[in-house]
Amino acid sequence: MGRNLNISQCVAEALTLEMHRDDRVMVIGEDVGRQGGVFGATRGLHKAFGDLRVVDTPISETAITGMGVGLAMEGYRPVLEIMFVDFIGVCLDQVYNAIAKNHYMSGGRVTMPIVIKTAGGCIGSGAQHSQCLWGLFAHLPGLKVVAPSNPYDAKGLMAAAVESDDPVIYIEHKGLLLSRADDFTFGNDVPEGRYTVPIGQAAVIRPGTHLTLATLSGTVLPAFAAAERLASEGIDVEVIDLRSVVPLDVATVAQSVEKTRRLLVVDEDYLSFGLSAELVTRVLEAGVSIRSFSRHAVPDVPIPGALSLERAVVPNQSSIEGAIREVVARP
Amino acid sequence: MGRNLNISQCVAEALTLEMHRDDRVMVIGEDVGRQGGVFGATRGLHKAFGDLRVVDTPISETAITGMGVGLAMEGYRPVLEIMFVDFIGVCLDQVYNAIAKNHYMSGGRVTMPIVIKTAGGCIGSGAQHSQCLWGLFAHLPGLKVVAPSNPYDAKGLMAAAVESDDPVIYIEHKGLLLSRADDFTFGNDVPEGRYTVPIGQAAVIRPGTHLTLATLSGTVLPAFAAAERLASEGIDVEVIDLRSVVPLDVATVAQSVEKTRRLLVVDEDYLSFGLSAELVTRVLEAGVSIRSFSRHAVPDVPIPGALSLERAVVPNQSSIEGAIREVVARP
Amino acid sequence: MTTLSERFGYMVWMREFELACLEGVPTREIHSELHTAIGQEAIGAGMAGFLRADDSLSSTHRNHLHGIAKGVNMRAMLAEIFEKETGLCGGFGGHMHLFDPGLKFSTTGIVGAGVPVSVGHALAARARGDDAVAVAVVGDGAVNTGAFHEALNFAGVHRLPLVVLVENNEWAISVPFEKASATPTVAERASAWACFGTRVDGTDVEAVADAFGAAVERARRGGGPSIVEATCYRFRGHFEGDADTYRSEQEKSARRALDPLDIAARALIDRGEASAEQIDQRRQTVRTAMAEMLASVRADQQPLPEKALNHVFRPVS
Amino acid sequence: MTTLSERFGYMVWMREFELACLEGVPTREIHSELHTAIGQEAIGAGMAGFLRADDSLSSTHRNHLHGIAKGVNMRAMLAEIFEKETGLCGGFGGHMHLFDPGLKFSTTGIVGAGVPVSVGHALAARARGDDAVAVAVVGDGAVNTGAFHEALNFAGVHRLPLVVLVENNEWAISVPFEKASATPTVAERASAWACFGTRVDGTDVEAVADAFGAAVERARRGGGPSIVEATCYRFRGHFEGDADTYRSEQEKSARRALDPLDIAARALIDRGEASAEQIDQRRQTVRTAMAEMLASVRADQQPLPEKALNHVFRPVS
Ligand SMILES: Cc1ncc(C[n+]2csc(CCOP(=O)(O)OP(=O)(O)O)c2C)c(N)n1
Ligand SMILES: Cc1ncc(C[n+]2csc(CCOP(=O)(O)OP(=O)(O)O)c2C)c(N)n1
Ligand SMILES: [Mg+2]
Ligand SMILES: [Mg+2]
Repeated sequence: MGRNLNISQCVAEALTLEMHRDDRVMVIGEDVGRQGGVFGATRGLHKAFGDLRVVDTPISETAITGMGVGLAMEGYRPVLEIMFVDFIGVCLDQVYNAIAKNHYMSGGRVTMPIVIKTAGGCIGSGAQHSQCLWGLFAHLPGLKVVAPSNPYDAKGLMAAAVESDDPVIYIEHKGLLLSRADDFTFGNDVPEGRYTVPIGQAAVIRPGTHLTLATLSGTVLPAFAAAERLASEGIDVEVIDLRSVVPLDVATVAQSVEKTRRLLVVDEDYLSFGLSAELVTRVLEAGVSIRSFSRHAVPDVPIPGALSLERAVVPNQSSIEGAIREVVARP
Repeated sequence: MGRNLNISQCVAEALTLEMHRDDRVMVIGEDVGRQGGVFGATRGLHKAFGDLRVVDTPISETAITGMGVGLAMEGYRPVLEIMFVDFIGVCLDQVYNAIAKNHYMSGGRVTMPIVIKTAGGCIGSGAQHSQCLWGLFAHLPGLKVVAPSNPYDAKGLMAAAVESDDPVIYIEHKGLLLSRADDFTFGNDVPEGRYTVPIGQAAVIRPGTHLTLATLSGTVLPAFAAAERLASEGIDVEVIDLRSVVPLDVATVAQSVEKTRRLLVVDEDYLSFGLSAELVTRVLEAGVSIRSFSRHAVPDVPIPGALSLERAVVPNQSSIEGAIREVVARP
Repeated sequence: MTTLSERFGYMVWMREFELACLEGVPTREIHSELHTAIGQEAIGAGMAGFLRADDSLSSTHRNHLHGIAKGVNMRAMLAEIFEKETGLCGGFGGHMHLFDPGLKFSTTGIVGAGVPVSVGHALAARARGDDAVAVAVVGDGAVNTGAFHEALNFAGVHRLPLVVLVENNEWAISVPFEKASATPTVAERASAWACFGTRVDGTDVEAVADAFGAAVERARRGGGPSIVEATCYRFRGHFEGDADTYRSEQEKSARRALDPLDIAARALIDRGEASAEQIDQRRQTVRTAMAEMLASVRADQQPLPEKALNHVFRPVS
Repeated sequence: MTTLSERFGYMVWMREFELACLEGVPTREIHSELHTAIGQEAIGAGMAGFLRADDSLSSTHRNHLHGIAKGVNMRAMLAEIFEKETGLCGGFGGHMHLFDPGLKFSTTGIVGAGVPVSVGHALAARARGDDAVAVAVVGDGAVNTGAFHEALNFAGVHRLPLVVLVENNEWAISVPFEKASATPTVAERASAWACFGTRVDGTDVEAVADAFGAAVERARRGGGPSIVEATCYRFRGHFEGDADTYRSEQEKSARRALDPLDIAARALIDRGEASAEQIDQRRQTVRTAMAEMLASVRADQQPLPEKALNHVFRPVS
């Protein structure tokens, strides 16, 4: 184990390695430079690579994302930071009408090797600073979408995202960024050197036989804890960390459900028209027969301000345990 | 039948009646005034209600939607036009972080009786002018989403949208706006007076026993035609026009599938993380057992420019016929 | 007219309000990143008294003082910030999302997003044909957002009764104004939107009041939109928990020495309107009152979890 | 230096290119709303000759002339507009989405969205440390978008080598410029972003060339960003099919009388650089060449339907 890095440090380490490896990589965003990111995930980059490659910007997300398009057309590989994913609404146009589509619209002639690095997840900041929104990006063709749950993946998926010739939305979880490797029972051994975690591959975090629980990002840890807890009651849950939303690793989930026949999707994003229904549907389309399935996600409600309300709508260990029990108890 | 209005005229008629009924209704957007809308859906309003209630704006969608928020807080009922739904990316922030959430964030104290009137659908204009995107709005809590398929609903849903105290995204289909009532075999009798079509209620357009085909907006007409065509081959399709995406009328679809045991969702929006999976999942969650289901939608690809490519990815009557045949042929 | 003494009173309440908020952070009663405006009280207090109930005010993530200036019930604000069901929004909003529809007061956590909202308020006044004024307060960081431009341009075209008050505290989190703005001041940009533009010392409550009052008056008379830029400094980190290493200790201590409350107090004393003791006493009185308010708010309940699904849509009648 | 005669040549090609495009509309070979720039040729031709291959150019929905000015292969453009697999983008783009990466030319159908893209190009020049220049062409309607403001501000802060050429044809679809812009001109706004600003008669190809050339030169020398506003008029509706009733017949015929091609031709004749017959002959020659190009493009295939799923992502290697 050794290095007890927090996730922000893993991200910064990945970016440092990528910037050393490829001098076309630039990092652009608010507070990414001198401050090293509001969560520290770009710390050290400005010092190491200077003003020309690490650019602090005004609060101008449309400029940030639009510049990414121009830079990509010049052969650069921009990593663009949108501080909180909630802010994507001011610049989604550049993201889905240009970054996501220019490769297609140009008949493959233009590439958009762009990473949009952003932070999602609930840490008590109310409706405008707590969203996940991977379901929103995933609906829009041309974007890959990843959301790591642990230190190892945070570093490896960032390397893979920067290396990708396709645009990648990289969604950190604010609640995890300051967690240290030792807080994790999985993905806690982070090599110093460069490595990648392949985009589009889920990981079985815990094998089990009674139920397949698929989730990602900030809810992997409480899902894992819930599974461990219920193991003592004889409920044996297979926990899958999806890691990527696009491409979605349906095969791994389908294979698991072949065995367990039960599927629970836990999603910190909104319930409807998002990840959970897509995954259930795709597993069924894969021809797997499911005895029962369930979705546990934010019940189509903005994230409320007060902690008492927030707890009522955001999946946590105890609510996940409840959801597991409910599915397993079904005939 | 009598009045052979086109759908734009139906929309304009609805807005006229609403503005007469309630002087808090305002219409704001690009080219909505003197020009009466690029598709004519606001024709006559400026003349009838003047500069103060019908406002032509600069190309400033963030201002348009943001002003809507302020106007709503002043007790007005703004109808905001975003010319093509594709442009929502420049102002989604105001839509999902303010319009959709202010009622919730204020603990119910503030209401946002706002209609966002916009045009979607494919008419050959390529990747940035052809999207539907109802799946995107539907993922974001706090927004109702409707997309009429015929003249009667176009008028009645607009009246219901303006009357609603909740924000409503009203998505016209560009390919339908200039279609006349006589082009339709359903919803073609448009009363002169005011009436509403309830938001959240699907309509069974054609009863059938072998398959439930659920769709909305521009694909209802070709789906209906496909069903009629296949009837001669002994395939009896029940066609449901969902009309609203949020709230989704799962009950009507579930009831139909109870009978047919087969479900085909046809969606001109992108396939994944959208309407089709949500509907399949909800029908299953309603406890209906489905013998087989299928989704026919834009296969996660931007809408291409050339007609030959566009036809390959956007559902049309013949591709819908193929999809019906495929599902019905399954064991 | 509001006197300097009255404005000083506002400043004291504002300071004490922010100090009360700070108490909720280490105790985790406030479980999100709190933004205080300690050091910027001369701006909030400079606004006070000019706005009627039917004038509107949209504010930002750093919004408490603006709410106080607009006359929003302080206890309800404090309770919202402390996540209580007695809060201004029943605990649904949180400290970045304060709404008082009766006073046409609202805030947003999205930088720049309030300005178009205020333009909507201004357009409402135009539609009604009355003389209500719309005010938007933003930070210096907001002036480079697209929302700011679109909103001001629209207000300029229609000569709307809009006042945009820019609290230029020189920093947007870690990014200094001069690295974010193409122009050295915000005020000089005003003509791009056919606005009147002015820049004042935002630690001088009377200077702010003069400039803001004049802009409101101009808007009310039909004279069109204004930008009032008030220079200031935030004494604390961007939010509670911000290590604030991007600003030098030297800069911070130099600027904190220019405390707007002290500046106003000194002016009162110099003018013979109050003695140092009276000043102390006034501050003490408010401190006591604020402590009582805080204690009372703390005794309130958090909202009931089972209410969390309310208010997404209006109840079906 | 490009001579007036050469610029006239560009204008003729540009006009004939647009006329060729028009032929595809009634036949439905072009199945979307075509935007032509007939009447605005003096601007396109005024740009020609100043840009190197490594300079970039981003354009709009009304983009054909800019592509020609940048040196994009005309046949490939025409084929893309006619939805052929031989098109610049293999038929995937369509007429609003032209990309020539080798020439750093791109377009967008989203008003205003090209300006930040050009700032990215300019930032690349800065990062490389070379003297490439980034040009964005936009219409008068685009100057009121948030994208325009954010992009120009960033360019102003960093003194980037950016030239924004605004084709002010007085209308954004049906909305006249004076009802959309808070200022009577775009150029006067330039100082808000620390840009150089100038306004020229965009029917005078040499005036455009002088202003545009100077701006490019300034950017290349490190003199920072400029806005060049060129006044003009679009002779046809916003798109083919637009009833164009919002502009009075009187206005339209008066403005169409100021045909930039005629203006340039007259200047050539006045200066004794060409006779009326020579002018006619040049136009006729280009017309014939264009007709041949069109015929040849028409013979090309539409892209194969089975390719429609390509290019969403890069092929997995
Ligand atoms: C659109 C958007 N981008 C980024 C942020 C994150 N953010 C919150 S406050 C802030 C700085 C604001 O600076 P300024 O406007 O000067 O206000 P101050 O905090 O100095 O009062 C930033 C970048 C945001 N909330 N919204
Ligand atoms: C963000 C956005 N809003 C609206 C539109 C619809 N639209 C296309 S062109 C146009 C008018 C553009 O006017 P201008 O910039 O003056 O260019 P012109 O057409 O006059 O050349 C509009 C409103 C769009 N494409 N993008
Ligand atoms: Mg600031
Ligand atoms: Mg124009």
